[in-house]
Amino acid sequence: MIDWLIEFIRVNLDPLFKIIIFPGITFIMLFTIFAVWYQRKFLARLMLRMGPVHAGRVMGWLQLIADSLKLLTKEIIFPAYSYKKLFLLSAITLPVIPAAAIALIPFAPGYAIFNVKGYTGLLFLGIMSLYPIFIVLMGWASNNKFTLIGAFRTIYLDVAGEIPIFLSVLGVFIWAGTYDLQDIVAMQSSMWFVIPQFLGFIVFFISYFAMIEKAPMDIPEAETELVFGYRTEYTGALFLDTMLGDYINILAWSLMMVTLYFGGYNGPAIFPDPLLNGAFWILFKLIILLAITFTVIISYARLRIDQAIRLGWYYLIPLALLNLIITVIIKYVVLGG
Amino acid sequence: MRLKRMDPKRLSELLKDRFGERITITSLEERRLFFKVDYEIAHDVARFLKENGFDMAITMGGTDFPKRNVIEIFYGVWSSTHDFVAFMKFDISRENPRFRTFIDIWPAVHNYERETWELLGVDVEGHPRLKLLLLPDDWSFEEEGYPLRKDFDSSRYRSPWGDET
Amino acid sequence: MSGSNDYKAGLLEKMPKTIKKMFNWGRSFSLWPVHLVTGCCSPEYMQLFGPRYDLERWGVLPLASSRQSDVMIFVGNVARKMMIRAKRVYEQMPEPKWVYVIGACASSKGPFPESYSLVRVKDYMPVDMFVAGCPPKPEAIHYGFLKLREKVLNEVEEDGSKEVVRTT
Amino acid sequence: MHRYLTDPFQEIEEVEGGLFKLNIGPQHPISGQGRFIVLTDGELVYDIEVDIGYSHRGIEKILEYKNYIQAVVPLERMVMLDTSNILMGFVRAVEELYGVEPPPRANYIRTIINELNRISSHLYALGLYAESAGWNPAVFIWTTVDREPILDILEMITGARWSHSFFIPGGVRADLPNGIKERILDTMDFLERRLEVYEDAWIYNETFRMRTEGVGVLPRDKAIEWGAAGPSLRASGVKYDTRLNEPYSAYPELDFKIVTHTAGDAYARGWVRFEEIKVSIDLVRQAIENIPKGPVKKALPPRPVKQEALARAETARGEINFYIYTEGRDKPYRVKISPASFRNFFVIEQMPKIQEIKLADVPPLIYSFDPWFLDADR
Repeated sequence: MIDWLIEFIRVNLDPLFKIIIFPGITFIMLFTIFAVWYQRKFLARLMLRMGPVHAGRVMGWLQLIADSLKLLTKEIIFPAYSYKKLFLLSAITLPVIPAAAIALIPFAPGYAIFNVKGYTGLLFLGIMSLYPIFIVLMGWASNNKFTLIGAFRTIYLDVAGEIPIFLSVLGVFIWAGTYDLQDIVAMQSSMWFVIPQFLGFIVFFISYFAMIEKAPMDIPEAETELVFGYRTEYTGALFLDTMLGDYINILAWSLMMVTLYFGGYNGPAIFPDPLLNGAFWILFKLIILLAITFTVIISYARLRIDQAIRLGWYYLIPLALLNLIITVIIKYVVLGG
Repeated sequence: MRLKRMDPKRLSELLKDRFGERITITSLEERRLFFKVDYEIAHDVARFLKENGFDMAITMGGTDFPKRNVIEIFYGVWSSTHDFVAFMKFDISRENPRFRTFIDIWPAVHNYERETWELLGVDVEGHPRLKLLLLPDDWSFEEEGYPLRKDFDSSRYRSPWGDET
Repeated sequence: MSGSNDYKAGLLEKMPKTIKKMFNWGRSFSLWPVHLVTGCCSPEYMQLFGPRYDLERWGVLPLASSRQSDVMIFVGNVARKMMIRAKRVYEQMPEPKWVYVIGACASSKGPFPESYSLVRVKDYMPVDMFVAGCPPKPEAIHYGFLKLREKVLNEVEEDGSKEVVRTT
Repeated sequence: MHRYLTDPFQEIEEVEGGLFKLNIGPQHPISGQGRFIVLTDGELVYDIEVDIGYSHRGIEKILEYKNYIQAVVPLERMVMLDTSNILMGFVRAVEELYGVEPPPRANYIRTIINELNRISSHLYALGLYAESAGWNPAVFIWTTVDREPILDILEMITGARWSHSFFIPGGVRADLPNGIKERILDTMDFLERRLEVYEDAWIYNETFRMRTEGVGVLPRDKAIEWGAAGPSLRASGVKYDTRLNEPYSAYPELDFKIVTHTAGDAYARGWVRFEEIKVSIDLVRQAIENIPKGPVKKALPPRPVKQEALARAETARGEINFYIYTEGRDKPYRVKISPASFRNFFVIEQMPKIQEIKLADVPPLIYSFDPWFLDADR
């Protein structure tokens, strides 16, 4: 019965299903809600607390629904002397960017929203590099000193984090010999790229925190200095929107890490259907990765912006370049292409 | 310059030698020396104390004496060398309360002098930042007066009980 | 003063009762207090978010900014100088919003009746919940939050239905 | 540089030569009941001005209406975390006025409560300090739960978690309850275990040291000149602690050392606090082991024997001193309180003059001094 249903969907409603259900809007929304809940519960356990309990009776699973319902009906305030159109539009556009990048990630062999062959890896990086621009616009349009400093810090952090992360991804491209994400995942069925690209993975993992703007690199929204950073002035539904953008950004980068280094959808077949199997494994890896991320978030103090830039330029970029050289030597000299 | 460690008694003798009759030792204890000086020599005494190792001001304030018609200003200074407190007091007139600042001698009294200015209504001449420190922004000295003066009326601020407003 | 009610009514008035109930449920589980520390009950208020009392179980998440919060909290005594800013913070908060007063000082000047600097919150803004005590124990503040939650859930208006949670 | 450009509210823009005036507080995650006006150029800080008075209550005026027993209640509210140490200064001043020495058992009970309060206050301060350095609130939350056993003990002894009103001139209100000794010793063991965890996770954490080492260096001579108090003074290498320099309560009979550090930076100030917790644990153990038997309070004579007294005590934030002038009634004529935070705020204001500070350094700088606004405001 289920097989038939999946077959029916695949034949008749494939593009629509992908965009609306999985891995499209519904999946992204649900996973974002899950990720916030997961973070709150996970961090609470590390702080010896319970986290949300009573909303929804079982482990507070409806907590984020309650928060969203409340935020949706809150008043929306436009600060005085703010650039209202930009204030609104940049916030609305923010979640779209990482969501568009997720369209390129394969969830099963030959199964991605934007199902093309070719330069998808580069396209992913290109789309994701737009994300900070909208943060800067948000911070600038709010007419608030805290948001403006947050926006500037985003630019600094972007310079410190984006170059090493792109260089480390380049190592994977060279190792795989292709820019295509689907090919890259397919090549990892025998060995995950985290083993040959371990140095690159280290660089990716550290820069990852700069890109998702979480501690120890949550410098743009440094709570103790800048309240909420660039999103200080957003209220109600718009605040929900910016938080959504934040977590979809985390989702996109985490998916990218799983895809590049941990074999994407590859895994032992426990479901007969390749889509179910791929989705299961990718989500499984994602949840483990998020747990590691949250543990790192709680374990370190925030770096200063100059320390973050120094980390990026003095350590990460040389490491990434070293990784490139080693990759080229091993691939073309030792293994002979 | 290395100072020789002394006790309050020795300091009182030194002060007597230097300033003679214009200084009155009111109380001499194991770790305290309370004394009273004329306002005219207060700064000289302060400088003398500073030279003799009394480097950290630990308290400063004023007391209102309507009966004697004076305001008494006091400075408490601790010495990191001698490890006791010298407590200097002097009187200024209540009608025209003003004295020159001691910031150049002990910078730490900066905020104390500001506080004395606003709570006691004493004009501190030469102070770089005489503006409200503790009192609310809408405080009016004409209507509400200076809180630490003895004629200040606190009863007007007493809140009514219960729900009456 | 009545802005709070207007907005609540304006947005949810025409909706069916079930939808209204659903949104009220959402609000009741998501009361985010603003971080405005006015007085000395703050250590006790902080203990509330620690493991022993853990108010986050009820969805109460202490937030940094006034723009995203729902509950204005007065933690302890409120001086005149602070009240000017507190009013401003209250105006910055988006509707709907509630005011929760913790401690005897903020309610009635507590142990400082003759103080020339303290004021009572109820003279300046509508208050939804008082908790007495100096300082109130975390259990009491917790109970006050639950009472406030009930108020939000059942849409009790603040006029004429002030509740005082008595402790000790 | 325009140094003192304050107005009550931040206007639309007040940029002078590309300088920002940032208002940190009174509604801000790191500000307590105060405001820090930070003059910045992007990330560089040129000036910090501390605006206090947001919780001013006029305690000095209120005390003029109260007799020495009634004065205990408003005074305690100055620092809710550290009520007994604050009260210690006042009680000492009154005892000096009346020429009364408390009984030895009362002295030991006072010492135990003082040190428990100090541990609780230092834990709170260190938690906030970690949070100000950009930590996720985990450390702060840990300190809240580690404070609870101390608060339980205090509740057993005095009947209140924070505001004990337990010290009165001439002794303490009541004797220790039964079974408190085992309870205290157990809690001290528990705390020592927790401190080991803190050392691993936090005090010697690399990112924490990166953020705080070399920030806000306060040289020894400046610390004395500007009047820094308490752990801030000791972190600059001044060997000064009122508990030893002006012995009171049971401290002269107990064996302990002053914790000092020579670096004088923000990390050193935090480190001194952390080590002082260990000293306090040791002191509590010694005091509870050696506590003598006897009465716990003494009646005051009808008239004070002295006219004025200056008493000092070491609170968790530093020295507090009380100058009391009386005209022989049961009420003080004038009480001058000079708390530690009031002095430390002045030091914070002076910091940008001697060292380059970045915007991200401001919260750790402020919280390394452990400010408590109600303390400064009175």
